[in-house]
Amino acid sequence: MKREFLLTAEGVSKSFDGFKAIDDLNFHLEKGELRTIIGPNGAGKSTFLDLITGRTRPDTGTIEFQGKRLTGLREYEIYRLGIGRKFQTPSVYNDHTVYENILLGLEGPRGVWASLFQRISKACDDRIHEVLKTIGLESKAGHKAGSLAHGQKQWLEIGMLLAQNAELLLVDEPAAGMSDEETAKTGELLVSLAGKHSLLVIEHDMVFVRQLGSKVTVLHQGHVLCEGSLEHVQNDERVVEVYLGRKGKATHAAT
Amino acid sequence: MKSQISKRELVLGLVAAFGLIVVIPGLNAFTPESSPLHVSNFSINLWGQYLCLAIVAVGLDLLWGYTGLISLGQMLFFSLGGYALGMHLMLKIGRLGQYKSDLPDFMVFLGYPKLPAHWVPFAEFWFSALAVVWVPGLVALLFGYLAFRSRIRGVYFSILTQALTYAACLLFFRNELTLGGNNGFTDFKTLLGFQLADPATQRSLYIASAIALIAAYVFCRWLTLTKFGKVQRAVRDSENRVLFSGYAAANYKLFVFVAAAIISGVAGALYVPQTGIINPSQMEPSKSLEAIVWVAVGGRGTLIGPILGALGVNSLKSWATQAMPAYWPLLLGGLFMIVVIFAPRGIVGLGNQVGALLQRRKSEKTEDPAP
Amino acid sequence: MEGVGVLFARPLLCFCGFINEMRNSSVSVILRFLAVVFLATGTSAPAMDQYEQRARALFVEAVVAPESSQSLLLENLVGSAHPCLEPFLQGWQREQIFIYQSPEGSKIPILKVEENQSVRILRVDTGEELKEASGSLAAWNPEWKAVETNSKIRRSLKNTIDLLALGSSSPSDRAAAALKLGLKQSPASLPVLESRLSQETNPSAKAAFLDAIALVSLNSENPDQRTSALQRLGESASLPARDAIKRLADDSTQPPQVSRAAREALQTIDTRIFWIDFFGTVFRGISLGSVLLIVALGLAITFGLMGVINMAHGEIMIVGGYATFVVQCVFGNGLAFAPFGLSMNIPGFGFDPSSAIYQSYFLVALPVAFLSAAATGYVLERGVIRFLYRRPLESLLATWGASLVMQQLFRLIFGPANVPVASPEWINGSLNVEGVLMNYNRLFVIVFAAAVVFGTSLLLTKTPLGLLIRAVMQDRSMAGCMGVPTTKVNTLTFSFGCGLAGLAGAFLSQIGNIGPGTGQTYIVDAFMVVVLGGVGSLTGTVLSALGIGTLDQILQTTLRNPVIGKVLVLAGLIVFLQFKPSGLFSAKSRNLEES
Amino acid sequence: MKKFLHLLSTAALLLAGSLTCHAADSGTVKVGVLHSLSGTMAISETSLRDVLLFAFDEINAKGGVLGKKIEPVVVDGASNWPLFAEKAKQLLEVDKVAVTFGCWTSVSRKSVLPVFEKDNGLLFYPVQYEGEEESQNVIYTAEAVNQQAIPAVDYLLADGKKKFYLIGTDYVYPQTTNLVLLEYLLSKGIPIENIGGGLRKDAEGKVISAGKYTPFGHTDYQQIVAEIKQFASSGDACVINTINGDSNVPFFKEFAASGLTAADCPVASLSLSEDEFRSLPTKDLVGHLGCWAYFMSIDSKENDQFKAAFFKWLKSSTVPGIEKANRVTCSPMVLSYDGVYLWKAAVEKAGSFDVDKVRTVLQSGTITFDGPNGLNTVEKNNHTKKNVYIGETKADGQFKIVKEFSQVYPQPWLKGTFGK
Repeated sequence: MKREFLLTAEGVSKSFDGFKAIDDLNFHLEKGELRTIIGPNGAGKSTFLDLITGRTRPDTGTIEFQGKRLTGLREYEIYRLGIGRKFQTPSVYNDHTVYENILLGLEGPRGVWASLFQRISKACDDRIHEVLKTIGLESKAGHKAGSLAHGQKQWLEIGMLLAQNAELLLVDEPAAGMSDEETAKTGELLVSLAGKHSLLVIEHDMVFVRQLGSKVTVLHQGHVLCEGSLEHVQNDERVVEVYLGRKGKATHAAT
Repeated sequence: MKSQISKRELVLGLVAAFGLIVVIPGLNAFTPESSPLHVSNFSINLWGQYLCLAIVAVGLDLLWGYTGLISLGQMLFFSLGGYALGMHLMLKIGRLGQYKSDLPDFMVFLGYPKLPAHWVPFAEFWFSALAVVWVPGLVALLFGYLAFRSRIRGVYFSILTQALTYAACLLFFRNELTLGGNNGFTDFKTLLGFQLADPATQRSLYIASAIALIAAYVFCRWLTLTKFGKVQRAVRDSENRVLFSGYAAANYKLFVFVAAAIISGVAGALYVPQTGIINPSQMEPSKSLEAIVWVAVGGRGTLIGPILGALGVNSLKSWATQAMPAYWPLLLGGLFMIVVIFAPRGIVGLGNQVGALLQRRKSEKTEDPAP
Repeated sequence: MEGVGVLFARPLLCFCGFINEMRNSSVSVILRFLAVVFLATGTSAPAMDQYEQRARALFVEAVVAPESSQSLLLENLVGSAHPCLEPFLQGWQREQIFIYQSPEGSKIPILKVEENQSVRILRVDTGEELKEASGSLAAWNPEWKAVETNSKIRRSLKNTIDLLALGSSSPSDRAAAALKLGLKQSPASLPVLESRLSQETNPSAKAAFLDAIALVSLNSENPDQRTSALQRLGESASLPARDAIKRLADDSTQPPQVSRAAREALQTIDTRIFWIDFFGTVFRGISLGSVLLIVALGLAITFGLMGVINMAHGEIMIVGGYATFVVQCVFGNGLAFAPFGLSMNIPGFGFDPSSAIYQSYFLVALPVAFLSAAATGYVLERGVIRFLYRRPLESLLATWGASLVMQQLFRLIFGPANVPVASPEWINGSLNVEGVLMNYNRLFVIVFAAAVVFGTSLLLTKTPLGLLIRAVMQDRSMAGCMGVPTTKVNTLTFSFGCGLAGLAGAFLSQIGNIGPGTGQTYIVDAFMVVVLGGVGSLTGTVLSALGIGTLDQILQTTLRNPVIGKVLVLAGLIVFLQFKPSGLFSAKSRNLEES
Repeated sequence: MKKFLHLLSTAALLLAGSLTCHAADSGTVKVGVLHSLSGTMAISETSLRDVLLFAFDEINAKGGVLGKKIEPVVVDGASNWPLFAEKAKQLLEVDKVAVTFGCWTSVSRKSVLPVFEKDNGLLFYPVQYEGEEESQNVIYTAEAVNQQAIPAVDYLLADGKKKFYLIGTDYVYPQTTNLVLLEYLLSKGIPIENIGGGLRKDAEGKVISAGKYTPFGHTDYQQIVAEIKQFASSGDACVINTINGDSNVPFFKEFAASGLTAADCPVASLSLSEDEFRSLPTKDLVGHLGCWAYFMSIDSKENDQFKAAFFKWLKSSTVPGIEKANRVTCSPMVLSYDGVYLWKAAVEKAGSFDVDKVRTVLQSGTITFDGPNGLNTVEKNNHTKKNVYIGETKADGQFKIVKEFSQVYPQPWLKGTFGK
């Protein structure tokens, strides 16, 4: 009998103008698991997130979340099932204050009418400040998000995910453009979230991946190359071929 | 725009409202013509019309300034509102028309034997008053639903709204639509039993327009205070993020679009009895573009801007079409180009122009490139 | 006497050129024929035979008679008409017959024949050139008063010419003449027709004569004759006869076999009409589509490729139109106009309107239109649009302002009225395929559109410039990094798009009017075409243009209403975009998905 | 605070703007000119302004009216109908003009009508129109349907035409005119199937619209011309054309291109005068018919004087942006001109500018003016009796007069008068 997964992708393919971004991808994520996806550029990492979050639709295959079929749902519907996403390039509302950004992310009713008559309760306010504390932007609550530094925007976006309190967090290159120290903090944060939430992290920075110390999935040309602990993966010769192989060739050329 | 109402803003608002609703009509009613303070019936009527146009501008700003949707078909809803009330006014002419007939004149000389069925209920004021709201609302709802659900946005949305009003314009020009064709409706006599020719009636219409304008302003201002307002501006700035924060952006847009349409519809209904005519030329695409000019010149994204824009540009027009007809279009066009290029925030925004520009540059870097 | 023929031939030949002016090509052919005849007989021309003399005499009598009795005299002339009168009858129709008061005071009617530069004066009575007493050729004298005509006289003239046309050399003209005569349905014309028929050799003309005779005998007392006539007309499915047949079909007093025959004939004719309408509609659809295509092509570049919403597109088109107008004037007698109140004057070459060189002004106008529009586009791009590449919506607004300004500038320069652009003769007239009319100007538009599209796609795909353009349009910043001079390319592309618009304008001047507001009438359609076609796809633009055009025409015929069709098309478009929000053909890629 | 100051200052400014004071100096009388000097109708209406200003100068040069010089107040309707109403209000309520000359399109007239009736103003309307109207505040110097369309049809009938194709722009003038013509043609024994363009019937089968209608600025006449070609194939056909302005160019180009000529199928155009010909390729129109109360080619002393004086005036005119090159005169211009003199005559007879007094005199049927178009008489029904001419277009954009109906009595109410 087949185990219950939080997120399962089976036989998913997607191509743009003939270019196969995702090719017969099979992927399973357990509840509460923290998973890191690595892979060279164009391996289809971001496209995979697009497919999960409904930004694009797969040509073939199915994606299920808690047994619910995601394919065909619209972004906000998928979100409401409990899937939050942080983009590769930080996307926050530059014209809104940091506080408002979190407020917009905050879990709760999303309907038009609700938004018209909803008041900001004490509880919400506390929750927002709590989140702001966790991401260390409390001092900037009143500032426009547009005025934040790149790293801070990343944090803010993560903050919005926290506020949303989603079941599954899709985090695309959270550490990009962060100082080592910030990166470390981000790592801790993500690790601490695992268990309560399930996380799917896409990352290049191997140091960061090691810090996460999670199970790793290597994507290559749109399908899973191999899966396992970081060590296991790094010793897999196909991976070496894909990653280091090039380097190897390069060194040959050099000599 | 600040998300709290400051005391000062409140006071100023009340003063302005008082000035518009009480003082000016008062000057018209209770001062002798000779006195320098006197406001002539002519200017009251003219102002009434401007205020109606200002209402449209406010609605348009709600769309453009706050939601980032440029509708090039706003005057369509204005006209629909106008027609809805116009039908009532036509029926109220009764036997006072050229033909002394129960039918509206144009039906007589187009040889209609009796009133078409869809005209009948408009004899009731309440019915057409409702129609003023639901007809534009419904059209906006249908079009908006189709447009937003298939993610038509940006320039595509603008072009489609233009096509919509253009198509409507062609349609209303047809006489077989039984809406007066090119002549439209005119020669109105009474509204709710009051003689439209009577200065008092015109004054009341002016006051009604002023109240409507302030109501529209208050509504939009309130909207900006709610969470809705925040989502609305979020949609404008980064729609994708909104979607991935679980908001059905389409519904929010639809709400705003319909609201703006209804606002315009009401404006149209108030406008018609004051100008005394409604016809399809109001739906010509250029008319809606003019409305855009008011907002752009006044300053979008601020609610006071569009009002000033509408009043300013129109009084300028009134003056220029007389003083320098040959150069008026040059003036309007040139003014518009300059504003769009160098003062995207309009006259109101001129102050913090530089800052705004820098802001814009930054934000665009991160935004998705719209095709 | 030998020279006479030649003498005639020249003016007559040059006539043909001149007559081409009127869209009555049959006439010109007749004249060519006559000219040839005269050349042939010229060598051995006997003295004018008595028929010719009589004909001329009668004609002169008619010319000098008071206006009231002129048409009557002309009717008498019909019986004894003679080919030699052809040019003079034609001349009178166009008020080219004048009265020359000879020194001895007698009125001599003369015909004024304008050759490219010189003027020749022919005596009506002799057909020879008018000579002074001295014997030298008389010079043209503007004092001479033209013999006026009115529609009544022109009709009589026409009848005479028609009758003469029965003997024309071109079968098609003989056929046309026969039918005209037949439609009059006067028994009097039967003998003429029958005698002609007996001599007729050309099958199609024969058929026409038979139809004509049948038409006439529809009125005969003998029902059998009527029936056979009906059957005849049914077989030939003659369109002109329809009314006459219908009359019989509706006439209840007719004996049964007649009315049956009538109904059957009507049946066959109506089916033919149906097919004519059908193919006609398709053709017109394609031609309208081509117009839309030409109009939208420029947009497909500026909007489709560059993402600039140029609301002044229509006005830029009209720049091309005005350029065409100016070129035409320069070929003609120049142009006097008052830009901003100060009067200006552009001198012209003063070519004769009928001359081939004048006729070819349009070919010169095309490049001029392209360049002037492109130049305007250059200014617009440098002055306005370059500030707005990042703000497409605002480019829309600013360019609308520009369009207002341009419209008013047109008014101030060329005046508020439309400017008259006369189409060259060679795109007038129409091709008749089995009753389906294809106007040359429409055929021209189709060919023209095809050529322009072809050229554009070549430029975009095969030339280095095209490569650059596409590179920049795909990704400005990237191309910039790769050292592509993006600003230059932007300007070039935009100017090129505007140039195409200019061509469109030059073209519109041939089928529509050119005025300050003309641009507005096309702008919405143009945008629709591009949006429907899918941004950045030439193929899409072509298909959507042709599609919209044909659909529009089909709806127009089926709904018998020129507007509802247009409205439905617009509505249908909005619905269509539901299913394909990015148009028929859209360059599908992640970039677009993100927007 | 700034915003509010903005508001106040604008408000003040606007008030000031609309509160211009109007102390008309006693030596002059204010007269309104209400035409579109911009927008689509400017093409036609600007000429009317010109001729009116000319008439005023002419009169002022001869000492004015009742010793007062005419002071024209020119306003621009901008082809925008609500604006027409606004400007009319301004003329009557702010400038307090004694009389107004203006309007071209029916819709502009209809939009100002309530204003004139409310403020009891006096409007002289100079352009051929559909009739079915008789306001106490309007003097119609224009051709009524029986002074233009009917004579044209009579001429064509006399010319042996048996089939009539009706085509027009879709607005009230063509619609109404064609309905009248339909009744008239039927009464003349033309079978209904010989009237082309299509009929629209209501539920009861009553014809409510005859003819083919295209919107303003329509450009694609292929389909329609093809239809006409078929319609005319059996001979003796003609077209009654009430297409307005611009659209005539594509129509006639298509018409000519499809090989139809004035000889096979003449087009009688009711909205094309010499002034429009300036912007038409007239060679496509040679032989086609026009029908007006005035042609520039009328050969009379008055007309020659009028033309000479007008062109002289144009040369010296200082009106900004006025066209001086290749100008012509046409019926609406001359009927405007007549209007001015008819008003002058009435005022002088009444000895007052008072609208009511002037109206009574005008309606006495005794006010006449012998203008460039012959004798004009204001009848009791506020319309004028005048000559009607039929002309054939010539390549030089002039008309050759082929028939004259002298002193036709105006009948604005024609519908239903011909019976079946």
